[in-house]
Amino acid sequence: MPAMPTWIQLVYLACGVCFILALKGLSGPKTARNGNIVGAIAAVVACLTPFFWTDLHLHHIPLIVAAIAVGSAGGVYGARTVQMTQMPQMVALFNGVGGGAAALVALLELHEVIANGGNAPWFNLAATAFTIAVGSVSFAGSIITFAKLQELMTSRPVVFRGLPIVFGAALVAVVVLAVLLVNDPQMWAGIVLGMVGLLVGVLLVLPVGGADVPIVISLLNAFTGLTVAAGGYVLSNVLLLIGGTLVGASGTFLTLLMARAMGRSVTNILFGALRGASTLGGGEISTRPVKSVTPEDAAIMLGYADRVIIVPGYGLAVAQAQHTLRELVDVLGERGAKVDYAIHPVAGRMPGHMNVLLAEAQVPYEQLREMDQINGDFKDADVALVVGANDVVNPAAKTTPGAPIYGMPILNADEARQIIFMKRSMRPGFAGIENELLFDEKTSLLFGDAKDSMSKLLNAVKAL
Amino acid sequence: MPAMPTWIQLVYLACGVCFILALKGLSGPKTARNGNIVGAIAAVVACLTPFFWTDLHLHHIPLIVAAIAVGSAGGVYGARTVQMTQMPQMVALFNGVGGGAAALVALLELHEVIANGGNAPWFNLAATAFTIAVGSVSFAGSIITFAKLQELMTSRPVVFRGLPIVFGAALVAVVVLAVLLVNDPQMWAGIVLGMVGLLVGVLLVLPVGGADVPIVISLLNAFTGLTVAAGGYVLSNVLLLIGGTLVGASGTFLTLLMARAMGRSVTNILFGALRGASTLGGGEISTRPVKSVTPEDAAIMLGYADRVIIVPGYGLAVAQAQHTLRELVDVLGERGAKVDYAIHPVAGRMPGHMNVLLAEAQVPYEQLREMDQINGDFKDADVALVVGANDVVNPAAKTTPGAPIYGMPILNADEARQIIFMKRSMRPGFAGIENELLFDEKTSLLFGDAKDSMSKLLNAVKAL
Amino acid sequence: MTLDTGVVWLTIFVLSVFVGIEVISKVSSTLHTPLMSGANAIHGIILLGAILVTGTTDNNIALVVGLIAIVLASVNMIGGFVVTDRMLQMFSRRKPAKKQEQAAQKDGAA
Amino acid sequence: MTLDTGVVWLTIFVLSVFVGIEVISKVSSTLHTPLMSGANAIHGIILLGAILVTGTTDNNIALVVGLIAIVLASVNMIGGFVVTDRMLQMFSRRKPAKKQEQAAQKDGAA
Ligand SMILES: NC(=O)c1ccc[n+]([C@@H]2O[C@H](COP(=O)([O-])OP(=O)(O)OC[C@H]3O[C@@H](n4cnc5c(N)ncnc54)[C@H](OP(=O)(O)O)[C@@H]3O)[C@@H](O)[C@H]2O)c1
Ligand SMILES: NC(=O)c1ccc[n+]([C@@H]2O[C@H](COP(=O)([O-])OP(=O)(O)OC[C@H]3O[C@@H](n4cnc5c(N)ncnc54)[C@H](OP(=O)(O)O)[C@@H]3O)[C@@H](O)[C@H]2O)c1
Repeated sequence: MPAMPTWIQLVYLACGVCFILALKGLSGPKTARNGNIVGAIAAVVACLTPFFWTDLHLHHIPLIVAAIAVGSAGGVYGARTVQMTQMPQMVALFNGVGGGAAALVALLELHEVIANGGNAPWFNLAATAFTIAVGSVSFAGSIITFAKLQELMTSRPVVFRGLPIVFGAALVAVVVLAVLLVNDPQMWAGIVLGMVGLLVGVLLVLPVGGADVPIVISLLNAFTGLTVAAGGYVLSNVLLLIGGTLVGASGTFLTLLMARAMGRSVTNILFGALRGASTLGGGEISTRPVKSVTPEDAAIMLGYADRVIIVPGYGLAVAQAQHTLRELVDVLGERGAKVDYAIHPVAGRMPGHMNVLLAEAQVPYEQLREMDQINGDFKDADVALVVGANDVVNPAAKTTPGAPIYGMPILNADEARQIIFMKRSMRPGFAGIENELLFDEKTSLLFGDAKDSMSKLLNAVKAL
Repeated sequence: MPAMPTWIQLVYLACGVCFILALKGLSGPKTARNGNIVGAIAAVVACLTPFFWTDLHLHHIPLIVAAIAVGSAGGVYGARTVQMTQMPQMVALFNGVGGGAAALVALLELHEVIANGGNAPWFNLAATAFTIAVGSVSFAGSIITFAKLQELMTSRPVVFRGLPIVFGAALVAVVVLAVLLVNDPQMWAGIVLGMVGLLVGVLLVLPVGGADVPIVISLLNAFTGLTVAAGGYVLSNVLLLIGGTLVGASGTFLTLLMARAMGRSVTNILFGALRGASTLGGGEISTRPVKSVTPEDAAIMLGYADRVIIVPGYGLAVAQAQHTLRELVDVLGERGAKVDYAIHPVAGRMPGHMNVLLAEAQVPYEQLREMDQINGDFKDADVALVVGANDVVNPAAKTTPGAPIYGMPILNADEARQIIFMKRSMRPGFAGIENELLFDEKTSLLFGDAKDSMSKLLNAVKAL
Repeated sequence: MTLDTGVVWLTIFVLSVFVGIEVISKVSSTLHTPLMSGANAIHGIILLGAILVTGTTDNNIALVVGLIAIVLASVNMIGGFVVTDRMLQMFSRRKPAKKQEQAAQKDGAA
Repeated sequence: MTLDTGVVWLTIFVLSVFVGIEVISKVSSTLHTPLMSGANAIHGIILLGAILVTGTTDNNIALVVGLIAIVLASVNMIGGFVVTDRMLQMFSRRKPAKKQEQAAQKDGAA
């Protein structure tokens, strides 16, 4: 490539600043949308520069434009049609293709280096190898993640005998190939490195249980960021370096934040299954007696309550019952009750996911209350209606030091005068431990798929 | 200078990271001291590198070491002996000498450039001119600030007829000289530029009133940071660039934060006097009747109160009454009263200054309450004891839209059952406006120098 | 220039790490999902790299690989920004509420 | 290296500006004074520059000016860190309190 004109360097710097402003904007509720738009504009502007960089003599312009058009059309289609409940898999997919693109770009750059005699500084080649390997890991890992969440395959941890050994061997192969590549750049080594990277990605994500997948998505997102940063170094492109690093750093930070909010460690999530510890709920179904109620009984409890707090969770998202729930809340509101939603930070399938789902169901913002705001109100609530949530109200987090969720802050649903649980069975939640609250004498269980029972409940309340 | 060895570049980068960590540490109560130490170690390590950079063939080592020893001894002596009340002038002085050093370094670099034929890129010369000019402004401005606060000169705004014209002319001269320097580097132009810079610094600070000086100190601090950053560019030294920029950016941000906490704008502070608006209290002494009490009367009010809130302010610092105050609080505590200090963010002579003063007087941390924490408690207080504070309890900030402090958050001393004001006269506070609270029927005034009346009050309480 | 090329890149990298972490360290958990998705879109800037390598190659296989990379990167970048905007739009749309709500209710939320 | 020297410095400058602002944006007002004084000490790093120019000059006047700069910069740097530490020491010293307090009281606070 010819020397980069100063104006392009300055444009890239400006775009880098826009990316910073975009992230900053995205982290505040009022500025989020503008932040995203600023980032998008900067990205588009940056991608236009090659077409105006005359010394570059860009070839294949029609093909490139066509490829961009195809990709954009696909992206926009996906982005427009995806269900909000499927957001985690969408993010995973977008992330994966980004990682794949980075790996391919690095392979092409390797090809270029070899064509020019293979005399690149060792650090450049190391960065190339890093981009190829980690980009492939990110691609394959994200695709598996997607398949798990989209239920194209089982979401249970997939472990087979010898997995740790295969995984270890693949990691060794990555290192060996990378060293080879640095010493003597060869195309075959790059391609094999990419393929082993794919294998590592698959093996990394297979043993992770469905509920842990969001953490993995966030981690792979950070990986892709670092890959793009390394790609920026390889291509001597400062914007890729800045943009990729920003995402890598903030993504890593966000991953740790999430893991802490769930009371888990990232290594435990990633390697727990390899070490034999199951990361999905054990599924031990309790046979202790519980109080089960009909939708009609539940409707009476709700219909005559003055203060109701809804605790939505993972199961609500799975059942897609949020729209019906919102209708129920409206009806209760019309009957004079004060109703709020208590949002736990890790309720749902990814952090903050409940907020998106309830926003989609057009639940007014004022009814959504964050954990810290609402936790004091439960003691004055007549009914806490727990819909498809479990771990986020499990008192074991406070009382049982050995429990996997011990230390995770929970919603104090146990302080409400009555608790109604809507779930399908006595199976435990993601953490795989019994929820003492289910056996509390204040608790009534309304069994059935959340969407189903919710419509019955709604009708019963309307009939009161 | 010869090419910089890679290890030195990496050391500088590591030191830059330490500066970031230092600032980060300094902004949290638990990490502050370690943060400062990390910064200090990095600075010392960085300053040792020239002695180990063999290709540099550093000359005059004994002289340099001696100069460092002299400067360090002076710095340590000043730092060890300064009274906490004099902290603003100490910061100003240290800041000023830093700015001066930067200006001198830039002059020397200019000399070097000229000796080598004067062929430097224009941007380098512009940065040199910037460093010389702004460094001088910072030096002279800080010295005047020091003199004002140390009462080596009047702390009232000094304005003379034609000041705006002289100031404007000096600014024009700076620009002209800088342009000259960039076009044709000449030593005389640099020296004159420095001298005009000194003049600008003096003229900038002279018209600023004593109470506004802290803002100016903070601003000059940021200026010096930027000067050092520009110096880093001139010397091609990345550590100076990073360190200086960090201080420049955070200092500017801090200045705006402070100005906002005082409900003022920075331009208004700097140029208010030039435009004719006085920035120091008008000093109009009210003749409206007030209730004045003797120390004995005040002692009775305090001695039998169950809940007392102390509001310390600027006058407490001036009078250095904080140690006696602490004794009084201890005695009241022994008598069974619950006593707290309410700390307004801009009470004292610089932001956060009250905290330092009371820490020095060994007031236990638990007794210090920030504005937001304590404001709800005033309504339950038997006595609010206002010591040398005025504007920070002036209800005009809430009630009088035209007042200069309108919109500044204040301490709700007016909600206490009784208010005792310790001040010397009926003169208004810094903002120069009457304080309606002085005339409130719940208010008693205890006139006299705070230290004086405080000892009397202490003895009277002990005698109860 | 007194700095080695490698050190320059390292410096920019290190500073970007700090910016990346500090800038989002105050995010509320409400915004975790859109933030993740927006950050995801930002690394779609690999599209720029893909365009540059594809447009400067003369090898046919490389061209094909490059075009695939461009397609993938465009999906990441454009899709990411669009889906983030769609989510954030939902957040802002519900503020006025009430009237729209009742309208939506009549439409019948299935 | 595809970057111009000027752009490199500009990039480092811009990133440092963001770091500088973000890193202190959560500071509580309690710490304003020590933060200001600590930041002040950091720009004392001009001492490094002063040493470099002074140690590489052969001109006598320049030497004298350089030595003055070194003295000034050392005052800034060393004095700044020491006084900041002194302040922060006071902050931490008072936590255990009570007993020390009464001792200090007997010494008689003048
Ligand atoms: N949000 C995140 O970022 C994130 C990421 C990873 C992991 N996690 C973890 O996920 C858990 C989230 O807690 P949570 O309380 O929301 O969920 P949970 O503890 O996993 O409980 C979900 C409950 O929903 C019920 N459920 C599932 N499908 C349902 C359906 N169609 N209809 C009705 N009920 C249904 C399940 O019981 P039945 O099977 O009996 O119906 C289960 O008890 C936490 O442990 C958290 O650490 C969260
Ligand atoms: N902290 C900062 O960063 C900062 C910086 C710049 C400006 N300011 C401004 O300074 C003001 C601070 O408010 P404040 O309430 O603390 O102070 P203030 O409003 O200036 O009032 C100080 C009071 O102390 C009295 N006083 C002065 N010397 C005294 C002595 N030796 N003994 C007894 N009393 C004495 C004065 O009254 P007499 O003259 O009658 O004794 C005056 O009323 C605010 O307006 C703030 O905006 C603060």
